[in-house]
Amino acid sequence: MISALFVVAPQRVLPALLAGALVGASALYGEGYFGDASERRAFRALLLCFFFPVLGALFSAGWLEFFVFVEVSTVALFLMIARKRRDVALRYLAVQFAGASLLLAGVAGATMAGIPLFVPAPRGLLPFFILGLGVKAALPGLHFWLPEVHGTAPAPVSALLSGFAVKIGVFGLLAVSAHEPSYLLLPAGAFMALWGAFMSLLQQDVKRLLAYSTISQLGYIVAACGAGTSFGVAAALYHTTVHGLLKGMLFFCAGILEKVYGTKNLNELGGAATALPVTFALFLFAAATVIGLPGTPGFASKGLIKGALEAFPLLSFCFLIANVGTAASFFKMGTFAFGGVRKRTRDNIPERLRLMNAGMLFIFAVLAPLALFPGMLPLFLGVRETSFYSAAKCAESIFTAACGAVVLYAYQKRPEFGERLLNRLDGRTERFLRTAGKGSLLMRRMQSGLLRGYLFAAALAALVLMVFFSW
Amino acid sequence: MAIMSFITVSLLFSLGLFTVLTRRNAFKTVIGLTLMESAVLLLLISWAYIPDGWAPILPLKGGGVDPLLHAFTLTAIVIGACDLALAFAFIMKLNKFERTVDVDVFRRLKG
Amino acid sequence: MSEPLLAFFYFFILVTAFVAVFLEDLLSSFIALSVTGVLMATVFALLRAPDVALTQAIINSGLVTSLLLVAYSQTRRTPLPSEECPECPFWLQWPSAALVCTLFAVFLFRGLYSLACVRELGSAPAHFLANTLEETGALNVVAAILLDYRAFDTLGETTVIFTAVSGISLLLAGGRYVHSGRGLSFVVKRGMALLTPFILLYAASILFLGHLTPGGGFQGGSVFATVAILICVVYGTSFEAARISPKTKETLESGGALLFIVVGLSGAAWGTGFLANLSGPFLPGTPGSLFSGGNMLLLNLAVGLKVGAGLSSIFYAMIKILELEGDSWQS
Amino acid sequence: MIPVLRFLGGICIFAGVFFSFAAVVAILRFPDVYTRLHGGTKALSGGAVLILLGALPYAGGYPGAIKLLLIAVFFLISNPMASHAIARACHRRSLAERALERKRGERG
Repeated sequence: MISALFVVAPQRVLPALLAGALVGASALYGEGYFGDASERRAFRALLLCFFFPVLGALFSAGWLEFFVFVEVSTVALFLMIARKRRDVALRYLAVQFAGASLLLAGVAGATMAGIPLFVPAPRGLLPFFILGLGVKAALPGLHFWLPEVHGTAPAPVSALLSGFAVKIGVFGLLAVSAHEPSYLLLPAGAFMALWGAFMSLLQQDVKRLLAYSTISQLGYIVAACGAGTSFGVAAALYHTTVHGLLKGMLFFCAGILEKVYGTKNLNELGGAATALPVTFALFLFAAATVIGLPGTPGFASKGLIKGALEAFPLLSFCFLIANVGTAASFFKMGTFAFGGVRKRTRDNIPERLRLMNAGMLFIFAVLAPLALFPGMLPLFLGVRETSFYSAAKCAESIFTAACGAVVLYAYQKRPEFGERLLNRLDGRTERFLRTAGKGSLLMRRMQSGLLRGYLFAAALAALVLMVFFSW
Repeated sequence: MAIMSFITVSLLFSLGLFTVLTRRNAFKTVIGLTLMESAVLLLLISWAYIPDGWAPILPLKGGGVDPLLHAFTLTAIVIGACDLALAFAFIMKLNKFERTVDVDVFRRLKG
Repeated sequence: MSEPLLAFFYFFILVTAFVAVFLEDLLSSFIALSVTGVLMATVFALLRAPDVALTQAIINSGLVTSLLLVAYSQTRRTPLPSEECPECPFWLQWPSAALVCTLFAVFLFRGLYSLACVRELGSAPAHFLANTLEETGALNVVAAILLDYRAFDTLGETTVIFTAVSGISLLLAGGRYVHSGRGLSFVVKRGMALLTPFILLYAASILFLGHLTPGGGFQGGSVFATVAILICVVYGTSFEAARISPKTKETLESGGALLFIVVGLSGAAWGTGFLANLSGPFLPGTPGSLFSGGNMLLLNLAVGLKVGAGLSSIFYAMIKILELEGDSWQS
Repeated sequence: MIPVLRFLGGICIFAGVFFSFAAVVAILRFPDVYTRLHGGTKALSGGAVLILLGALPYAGGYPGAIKLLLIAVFFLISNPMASHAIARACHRRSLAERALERKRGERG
């Protein structure tokens, strides 16, 4: 019997469209971002190496195909990061493959039981799936790699990572989750939203700020997955799409700032609004979308998620607070980077700035119809929702934004407090990473590069297997 | 008969493995690989043999031996020869850069 | 087939293999390896596998040895690494490796021994033996399996050959070719001129009678490649390059691949599927005659072109650099 | 007739085996390249051809016998040719002289 390798369904097409839009925008942006022609060529090639496995993963019918395609796309991302920072890329690959080995255990079980995607996995396999996919989706505790990698990768690669690579973990979580509320994912989502918003408010590095904001927004999506209703799935996919696109846009924006001013530090930036008017306008739109101001697609998707989580009032409250933090952090980014006086007069605006702005405009063009017709995508996913713009929702959204402004003002009064907190937290993460890196050091020593040594290991392994199976 | 073949096969394979493990000369490595490949071919053919069977050329005068394994072995020989040729090309190319055929020197793959 | 004879050959296979491994002199080990290959071919013939024996004799002990010699003469071996490696980790010293390999042999034998049973034909081989004549019209069952029942695999195999040839050409590209070989002496040239037509005839008979007798595209093509190599060595590369230029070889190889695919597609066009033989547009013919077995003759030709041109291109690519060094080994 | 032929064939094969054995001894015992080549080629040509001739009565019919004869003829052409090429190459590079000098150096 021949079973289909690939399946087409609305919940698969939507992420695929997201991937297509994001990859197209990255290609456009990368043309402007990379100064060197050979860099550009390599980026183009690797972009395709990323795109096609991703499509394969999104449309694959079985878990094994999904797994293989996802890991191939991970390798493509690794190569993209490695062209800039090799050590960070290796750490990314190590973390991802550690997760992948866990995922493989779950995938093996699911494949043997004949369970395809979007059929709830048995309870015994769920821990493997949650841990394995959690590394990709940056669930709390497994998110430690994300800020560093997203912060150091080249901007278009960060956009791909933050816009899509983490979403594929979420896609896997959607595909494995049961049709009932999961009391693991719901609190995890709330925690991620709060933690991410809090940390992003503390950051001084633009890209790390965006990375933590990604964790925060992923919290919304994970919680919507955990709701376990088809409404929740639709809300999660909707927010995935919107957030993926606009996070791509924000990373593009950060990349432009980095290119123009030569720094990512918010304290050293300033006054970019007059220097880069187009970028500033697009940033305003993206920030408004992230915060969820009325009239943006982010408002609709967050409203949908709140609708999906109506049964859990505590969670809704958590998200309200998280939204305040998000608003504060993006106000911070706006005022520090774009507002104020021009701190550095190093206005070497690259010639290819227009191409970079075109990448952002491309995403804007994709997002704009979503803002005008917020009910379109949910309808595509089979959910009819008409009351996007109720007065209460609008008021709530504007209220949280205002609260964010107040929080930022309060934070500004005591900047050294935030810095101290940040240092302490970052130091802890650093220490954790170093401890975790000890294991990989051992592997590195075993990996001597002596070809015969590898063969010896293989022969020994074969011998052990033979001894094991003959008794 | 089969026992004899199995003894030869296991000895030949281990000899090839020993060669690849202990010799540093790339040509010796190739010799070891060839021996391992030969062992596998011998195993396949001796496994295909059936006592009192005839070669698989029609018309048969009795029972025949297993022609399917013969076809596999044939494929394996041709592809093995191509692999070896590729290995020689690699040795020649690496020799051009490193000026040696010592496999321990070829450690550039170390990450 | 007598068991003592087989035991004798097995013993000598092991002895020559040991010699090939433990001799210090590389050239001698190559010769010993070649002898191992010939003995293997004899064993295959004794084990009633004439096709495999032919292939082994031509490719593994003939062509591979010549390639080995070319690669050996091409590489600089100064300083030759000593086999002992004091700075290597202890597990790569010979005692531990010998221990592991001995254990490996013991357990391999143990595993194989548990397989030993009274052998009977599986259902697929029995089917092939019983129905090859009426289903394909060929007499050589192995050729029928390769070119009819599993023809798609053979297409894949030719692709592997193509990949290997391209890889080798890519690796060894770059040096400009200098025609410098003058070839061997007059006696050898005349003798070669006398022998070449017969070798070509032999190759053609192996190639075109592949569906009737042991042989086929792979073996015939390899003999053609051997002829090219012999001409290269005896008359010098410039003569060979003038007679059959690398471009011609490329064309021949591509033509072989194209022929294979066209034959396959004709079956598809007929409506019975890719590489369909008798169910497609091909006729069985009278069994035992040259024009029998449907498309097998054409496929043998295609494979032979591919293998012959491919292997001789490999040799050519390797010897090209040798000539460039100016150190001609033929004089 | 056939038994007589087979008996003669057997004698031929035994003679051929003897010659081949002599060739092996020659290659092992003779001092330098040329003498080894001499012993090897001559004795091996004789040995192999004698074995092929001896196998004629056992070939089972004319087709097999003609094939064996053809093999013998080609052997007679190619074997001297190959040894000629080897000897010539040795002469060009004066391998034998070099080996002799090395041996003398070891002794002295």
